[in-house]
Amino acid sequence: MIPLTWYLLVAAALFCIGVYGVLARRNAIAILMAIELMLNAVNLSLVAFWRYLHPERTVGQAFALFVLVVAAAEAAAGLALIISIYRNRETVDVENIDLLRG
Amino acid sequence: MLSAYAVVALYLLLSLALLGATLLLWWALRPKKPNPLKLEAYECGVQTVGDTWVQFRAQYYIFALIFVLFDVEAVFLFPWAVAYNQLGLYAVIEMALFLLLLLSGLLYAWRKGALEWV
Amino acid sequence: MGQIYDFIYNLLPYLGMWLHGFLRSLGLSEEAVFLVVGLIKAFLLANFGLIGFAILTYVERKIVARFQDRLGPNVAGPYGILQPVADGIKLLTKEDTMPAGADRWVYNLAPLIIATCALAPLVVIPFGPGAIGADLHIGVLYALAVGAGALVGVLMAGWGSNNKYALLGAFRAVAQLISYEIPSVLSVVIVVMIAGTMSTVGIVQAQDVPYLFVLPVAALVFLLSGVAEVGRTPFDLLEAESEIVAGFHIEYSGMKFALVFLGEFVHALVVSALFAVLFLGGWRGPWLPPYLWMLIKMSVGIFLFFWLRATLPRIRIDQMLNLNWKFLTPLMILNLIGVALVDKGLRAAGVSGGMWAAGLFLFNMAMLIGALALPGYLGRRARMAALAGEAEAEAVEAPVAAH
Amino acid sequence: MTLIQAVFILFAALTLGAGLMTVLSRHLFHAVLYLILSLVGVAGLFILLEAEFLAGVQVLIYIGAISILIIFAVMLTRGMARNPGPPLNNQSLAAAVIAGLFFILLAPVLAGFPWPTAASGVPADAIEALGRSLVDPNQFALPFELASVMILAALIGAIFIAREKR
Repeated sequence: MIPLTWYLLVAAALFCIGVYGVLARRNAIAILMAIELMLNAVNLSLVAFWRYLHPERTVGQAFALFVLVVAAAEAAAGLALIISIYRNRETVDVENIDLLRG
Repeated sequence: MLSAYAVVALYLLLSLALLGATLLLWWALRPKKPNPLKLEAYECGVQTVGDTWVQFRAQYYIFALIFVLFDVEAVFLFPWAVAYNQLGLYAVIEMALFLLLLLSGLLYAWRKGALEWV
Repeated sequence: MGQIYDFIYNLLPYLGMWLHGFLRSLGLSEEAVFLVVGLIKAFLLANFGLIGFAILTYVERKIVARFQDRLGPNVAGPYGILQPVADGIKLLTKEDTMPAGADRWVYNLAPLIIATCALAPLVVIPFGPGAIGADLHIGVLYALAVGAGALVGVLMAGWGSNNKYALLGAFRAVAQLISYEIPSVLSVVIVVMIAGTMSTVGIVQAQDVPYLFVLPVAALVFLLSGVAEVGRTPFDLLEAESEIVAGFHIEYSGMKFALVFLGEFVHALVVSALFAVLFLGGWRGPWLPPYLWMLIKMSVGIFLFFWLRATLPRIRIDQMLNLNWKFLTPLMILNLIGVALVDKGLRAAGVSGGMWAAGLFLFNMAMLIGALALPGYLGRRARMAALAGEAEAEAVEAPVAAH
Repeated sequence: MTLIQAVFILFAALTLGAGLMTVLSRHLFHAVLYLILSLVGVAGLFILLEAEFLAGVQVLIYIGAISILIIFAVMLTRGMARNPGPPLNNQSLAAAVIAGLFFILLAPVLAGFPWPTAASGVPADAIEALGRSLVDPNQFALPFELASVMILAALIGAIFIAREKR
């Protein structure tokens, strides 16, 4: 049997990788990908808690599904923003996208 | 339950191995006569002009976007469909509301002309 | 006589039982027996896919040739039956080319991913009671999900080739595949809803009446989007030879090309197998053994694919997208709601069995006729309006011209 | 170590290794491919956790849909993909320190806390129960409808933003 802490440690490490990506990458799409990693880490810990604490209840799986919706909506809207910015500014480098009005 | 997935994993690994084996066999059998001309991008014999990065239409992105959101909606439908036989009318109505909201999104895209290719 | 019939009828379960007993007699533990049986199943299934691919290439050429009043392959062996072998040898002795500037790993891994993802759903296809690779709770969802993995392979092929046509072809292919995934997923949801399970075995067992006669709209849409997802005529614009040469696999040669091709044919096989499982009642049928029924029902779908390919021209990309987003997707959403309501209504009225099936069938047919009539009516009205507008414009212009 | 633990370590290594490559990879397209690999690893972990429905959903949505969307976006902003500058900004060292510190603080808490574990296994009708609870007014009926509203909002917003103005 696998201890619960293993899953939590993997989830924590994945989350930290995501944090690093968000802080350190320059490309906006790469930052979005790092956010997806973080959301996955959250999902992983949600499902792990569900399995080990309350497998008879559905709350863990249901929340993981809602996180998935958020991830999809975030990816769709975020990437649309990035494409729109690229169209106007010819760049997706967040170092150069620092003005509130173009 | 995990045992069923063990078979799935075995199957995936085995088919990957079989396909890889045919590639290895090919690697052993095929002739190797390199020639820089053979390595050019094939465009019906015409010399390649410009970059591979031709202009893409943002329209592709719009369709992918609608697809992603409808796929997410379909994912919610699956557990509902499995439980459907034990649910009452209220569940059908809730799902109908869920779907009609999305359909209105599709209609919005239609009205805005986001579904037109040209 | 009865014994022989029984033996042939139950061939697969008997084989399984014999294998289990044989392995146990070798002194293996229950887990080891499970592992070995799983390995044998996996091997058989993978080879079913690979040999099915070889046979299908031959059968397709023969059938299409017959449609076009030709003979088809007839040189290699009697009736050209060794043609797949000859093709295989030819492909094995072809030189490998990798275009300059190709992304080495991406380019070489793409065919493997495409072929593996196409083979993957076979493991949940039941060929008889108990004759299935793995009866997953999420059977059909698994089949849909791993099928989607091929999209990534296609994009990898398009990107890795460093070729305009390949990239354009990959974009087109993915746009088409993702569009038609929605109606096909929705039709699968309708089947899951009526059957009450996602397991393929459970769906077959639930079909006392084949769902083709209960949910004809879902069946038709599933088949149509299946044709589109396989990328065969009339939806073959993702490899349109005359426009973008061959699509995303333009730069592949030899065995790598064969793997991409295998992906296409096995995908056709999988779609027809899923169609048989979801709508034709799977292995169930009178007299004949289950595995034969399954194969017969699979070949129905396959034959339809070849028939369409021999008959229809290619449609344009905007037509392809319009058909999906403006017709099939709204139709399937409304059909899903309608079927759910009618089913609840029928059940509340205490109708079951044949009458229930007939009720749903009638509802579906009414919906289908309505859905087919509506675009025709709207199109006619639009044309009339356009004609009237032209006539008016002429009437306005005429005095000016006379002047 | 049992077989199942070995499988867990394999999937965990796949998830973390590919995740690390996602944030480090120079080439944006390769980063997406590593992201996909990482998500496959997470799907494998879901199967080990006996959340098979979520594993299927993970493959269908993340790999079959979201990553496709990301690849499309990468291709549409291909000017950046072709000649990538340095992938990391000048605060990358600080970021590494922050992420590392975060993990170092988090890990002992997670490892040291005596998590209670339920004795019961996953019920056979877990997916069915999930479906029931999604439309149950006492459980997730409201979030469920709100999810639809959210998808609708994302759809309308994203189309409005990404449409080519003519």
